[in-house]
Amino acid sequence: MSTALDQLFVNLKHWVVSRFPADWQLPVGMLISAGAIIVVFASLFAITVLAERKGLGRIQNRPGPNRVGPFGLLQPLADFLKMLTKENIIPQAADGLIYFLAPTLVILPTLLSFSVLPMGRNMTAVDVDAGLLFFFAVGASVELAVFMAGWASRNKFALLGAMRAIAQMICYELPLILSTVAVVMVAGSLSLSGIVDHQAGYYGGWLARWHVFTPWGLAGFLLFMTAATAESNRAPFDLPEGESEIIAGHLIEYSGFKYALFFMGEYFGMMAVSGLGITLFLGGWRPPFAGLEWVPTYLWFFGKLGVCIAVFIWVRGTLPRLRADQLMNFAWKFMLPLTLINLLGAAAWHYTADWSFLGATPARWLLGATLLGAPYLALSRRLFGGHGIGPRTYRFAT
Amino acid sequence: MNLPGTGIIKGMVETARNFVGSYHDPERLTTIEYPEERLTQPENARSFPMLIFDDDPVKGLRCVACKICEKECPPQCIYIVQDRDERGKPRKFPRIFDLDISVCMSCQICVEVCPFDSIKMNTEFELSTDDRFGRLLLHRDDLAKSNEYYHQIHATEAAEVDARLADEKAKAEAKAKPAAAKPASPVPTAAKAAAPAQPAAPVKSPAADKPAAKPASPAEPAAA
Amino acid sequence: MRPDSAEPDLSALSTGDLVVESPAAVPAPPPPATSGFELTPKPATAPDADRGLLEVAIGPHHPSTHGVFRLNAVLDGERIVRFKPVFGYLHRNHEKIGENGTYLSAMPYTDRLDYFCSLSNNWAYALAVEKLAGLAVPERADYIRIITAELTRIQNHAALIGFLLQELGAMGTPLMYAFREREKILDLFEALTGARMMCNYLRFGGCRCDLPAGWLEECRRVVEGLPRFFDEFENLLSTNEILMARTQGIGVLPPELAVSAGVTGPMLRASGVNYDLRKVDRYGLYDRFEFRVPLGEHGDVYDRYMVRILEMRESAKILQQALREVPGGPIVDPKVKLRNFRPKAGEAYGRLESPKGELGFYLISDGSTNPYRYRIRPPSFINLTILEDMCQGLTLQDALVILGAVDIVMGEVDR
Amino acid sequence: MHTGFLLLALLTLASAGAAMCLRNLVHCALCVAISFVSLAALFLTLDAEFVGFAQILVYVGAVAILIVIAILLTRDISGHGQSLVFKPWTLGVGVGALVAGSLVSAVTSSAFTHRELPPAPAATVRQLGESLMTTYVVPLEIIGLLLTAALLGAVLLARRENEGGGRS
Repeated sequence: MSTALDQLFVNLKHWVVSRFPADWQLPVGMLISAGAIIVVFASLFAITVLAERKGLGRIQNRPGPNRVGPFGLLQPLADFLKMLTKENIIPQAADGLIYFLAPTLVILPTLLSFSVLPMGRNMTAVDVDAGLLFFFAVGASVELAVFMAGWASRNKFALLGAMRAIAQMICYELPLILSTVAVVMVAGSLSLSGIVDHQAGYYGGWLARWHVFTPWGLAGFLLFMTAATAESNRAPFDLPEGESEIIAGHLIEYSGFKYALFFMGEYFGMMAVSGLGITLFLGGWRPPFAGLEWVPTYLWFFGKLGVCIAVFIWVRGTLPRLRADQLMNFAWKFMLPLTLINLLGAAAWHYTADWSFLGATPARWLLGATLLGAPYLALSRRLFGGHGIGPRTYRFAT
Repeated sequence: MNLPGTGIIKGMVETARNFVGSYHDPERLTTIEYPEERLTQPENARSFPMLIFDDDPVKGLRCVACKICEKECPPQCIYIVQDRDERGKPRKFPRIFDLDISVCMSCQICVEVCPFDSIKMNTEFELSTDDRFGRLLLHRDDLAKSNEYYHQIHATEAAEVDARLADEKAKAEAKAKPAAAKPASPVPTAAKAAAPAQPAAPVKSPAADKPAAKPASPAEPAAA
Repeated sequence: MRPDSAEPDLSALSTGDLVVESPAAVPAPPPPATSGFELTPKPATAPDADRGLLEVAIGPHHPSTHGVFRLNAVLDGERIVRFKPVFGYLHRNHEKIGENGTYLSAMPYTDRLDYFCSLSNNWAYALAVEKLAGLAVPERADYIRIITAELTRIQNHAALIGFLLQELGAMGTPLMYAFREREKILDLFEALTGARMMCNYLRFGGCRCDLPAGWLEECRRVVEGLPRFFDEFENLLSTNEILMARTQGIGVLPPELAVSAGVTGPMLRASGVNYDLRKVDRYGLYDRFEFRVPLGEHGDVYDRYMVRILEMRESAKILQQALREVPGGPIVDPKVKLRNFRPKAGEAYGRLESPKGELGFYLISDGSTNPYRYRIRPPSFINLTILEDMCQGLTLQDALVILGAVDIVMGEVDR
Repeated sequence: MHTGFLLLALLTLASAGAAMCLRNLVHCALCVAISFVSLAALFLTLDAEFVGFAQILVYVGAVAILIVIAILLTRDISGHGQSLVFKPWTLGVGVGALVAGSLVSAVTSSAFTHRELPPAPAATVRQLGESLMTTYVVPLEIIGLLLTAALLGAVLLARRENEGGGRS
């Protein structure tokens, strides 16, 4: 029963595909997968936007959108209609073709990157051998699209935003990729399903063997999500859009549906990197504890995705934005060294796996914690203390 | 220095507390769903001026067109024309009393300077309109509000005003007695003097909160 | 700045230990520009025009300019080369209107100067007129004035910090918390004065109306809740690493420059200069209350932020004391005529510590019902004049944060 | 397969040509990016997944962006610049023909083209990694060193130019 439910969508696809003649089966299967990805993630986008607006509202002690439909649930629909019917303004000086192409180029790679994510048992649209590499390869072209948008708008703010976006994305791509290298090293595979399979089984018979439950995995996950936040231009790394300085950066001249596409691209990017983080560190579609296998695997994946997005929203509601040079400093002087050290941590964990004396596990944890904690402290001290940054005391005159 | 990152964690805890709090703590979720829910306005609340009448929306107007408010109004948003009778003699009554609420800044100075307790502040605030001249330039009959309405929106203040007017009237009568058999004063003054006595009686004829549909105004013959 | 200013002693103001000063030894107000300090030298005209600098007009419509205000920035990458504030978009001829109306009719216009702090503006104007006409204010009225002015200070500072964090990119969360508390204070104002922002409450020689029944209890309830709000604010912000990194060492204003430029208010105190008119002038009944004046050391944006937080805490203390002991009695000098108010010929300068700095009204009377000259010393405007000096060599992001920490309201800057 | 190859080859060539001929520098850079992508696609049609993805990651994600940034930083981007085609074009064509001729002759004369094609290798990534880390570890390290040196040099150059301007 549980497997039937788990494999429901897989079997459904097989059933539909088998109705077609043999020559057509491959393209039809692809189309079905692509359609499913688009439908699922587009609706997830709508839910996320609503959840973000509601969640931010609640964080800020206000109810959030609550006028359209019951509890404001139809708000995404209203937004969609508004975006669709708004006037599409193209600045006179804009570079028409590039201005037009940029939004599509933002959407395309993120949608492509969903195709390699294993969203459930046997639910990977295209199980590529070098899936991780594919993910980063397509993700890299988003930068070009952002630049195109900023440049083609012929607006100074847009150009500033585009420059910021490119600098930021290039800087954070390094820690993003390097933090995944530890996983690749341990799992010995670039295939995302292979990495998920590597996280099968349970520690002590109850706790899943997710990578996040190891010292290097925990550090790697945090580093990865931080870099992912920057990579998807979310607060506190939302400098390219910094609405208080350069208004909306590369989006400033976009309106109507093109703007909606950018918006969608940002959310898709957030979901894609969250999905990758789940796959690499949170066991993909695997349950966290033994005895929960009866829950369909795709529910685990999307549940974890929901949690990740909630954290993104929470962070956005709390933190102010960094400055451009601090962003770079953070990437090069903090994130990058830590990701490199994390490789050592992963190696240490890997090579101490055969320790079997009493208290081996705490000892391994201690080793990992010191290996990562000490550089963390030293680096962050340097980052803040180097500029004399810290809490202050004040004097009073009476 | 604390462990780096604690400040961010502290902030995150604070926002989480507010997130949860906004679901059960009315101190945190202070939003009022406006058209459905309304706050009761405090007694002192004010929006734009109105003219108080007793009994009749036109004849009962307390305004005597003395033009003090017109003169004192800082943005000069009041325009008054005194009524005249057939022979051209001025009557203590405003033929025109226009108030441009797109200019008015609700400062309440007209209320303070009015010696006749005639102009008071309304609390009506849902005045948005797409008709700038039709609906934002209020005329005498739009401005006229009954004394009951005044009691409804500013109970304490209105009671004070009524007491004071009654007091003044009593004094005036006491003064008038020695003067004895002098002929009755002109009609509008009499109307005004008689008026304050009325509000003492709590229930009144249905003079209504809103200006009546426009009964034949005494101003009209004069204007003709 | 002040006609009767004593000999300045800057070194005592800016450095060294602060001692409890007796009223006689109150630090003198800032001196005129004889102290030899000059504003930061700036590149005169573009010597490097060919280097491809980017000229950006920030504003008049921009989310961070606090109204219609333009900043002509010349950027080298993101770094600021020149930064010129351009204002006047909201000029309303306030001073001339004041001269053309009666003394009373200028009162509602003062609400619209710094529309966050109408009650302090009212008080500053009333102070000037009372000085001009030699009016005494009943004790109860002074208490009410202090209570409303301190409430105003709290809501202004809270809202300002919210706006500052908005500029720092904090998605409006601190702003919403600030507005949540500000609503409570505005409700109090509405119950007392009838309006939430344009209060027009003070009159020469007192207040317009007495406290409504139950107002004091409500006010006490609100004031009791304030420390909780301050704690929440500080938990959320004060030790946040990003906020500290963004604001510490940014927009440093040395005390000498601050004094030379005539900067006042929390900005001056953040630079370490002990100058608070509530202590210096002791107008109203401020010498009856116990409160301290927080002073910064670095003069950067973080100090400006923290000085405001600490000032709010001190204001809450003043409020607690004042609310304990509001005396009875009349609320207005009965001799004051509402109409035909004609102070005798002369001049007067009334000033007070408004939330933004020294707000002063200078009046000359020729004995008629209208002031002959009506002049305002707007703190926002004078604090804004050194914006470019503070922004030299920083990035555009920093510049807008510095602007946010100056605390300007365009209604007051442009008048 | 054949038509796919033809289309991709045409796209590669056309975008490369456009990159040379277009007047607007940013357009040129974008055309270079297109040719990179289509080159990557060509690799993919040869089942060389790793190389194809690496091509996109490195060339589109990094090199194209770098070119774009370099253009932005150094040039007037208004698009009124001159054509990039080298003026004495006969010389250019001559050099091009020379290079092409030598390449063609080298390829045709080598034994490689006359050999039977080996079957497509499986598990390419692992093999690639293993051979990089064992057989070719010295060249790999040397290349790494070289690139690091180049990077440091670039940083140094940029530093010197930027001296006197602001913090960090």
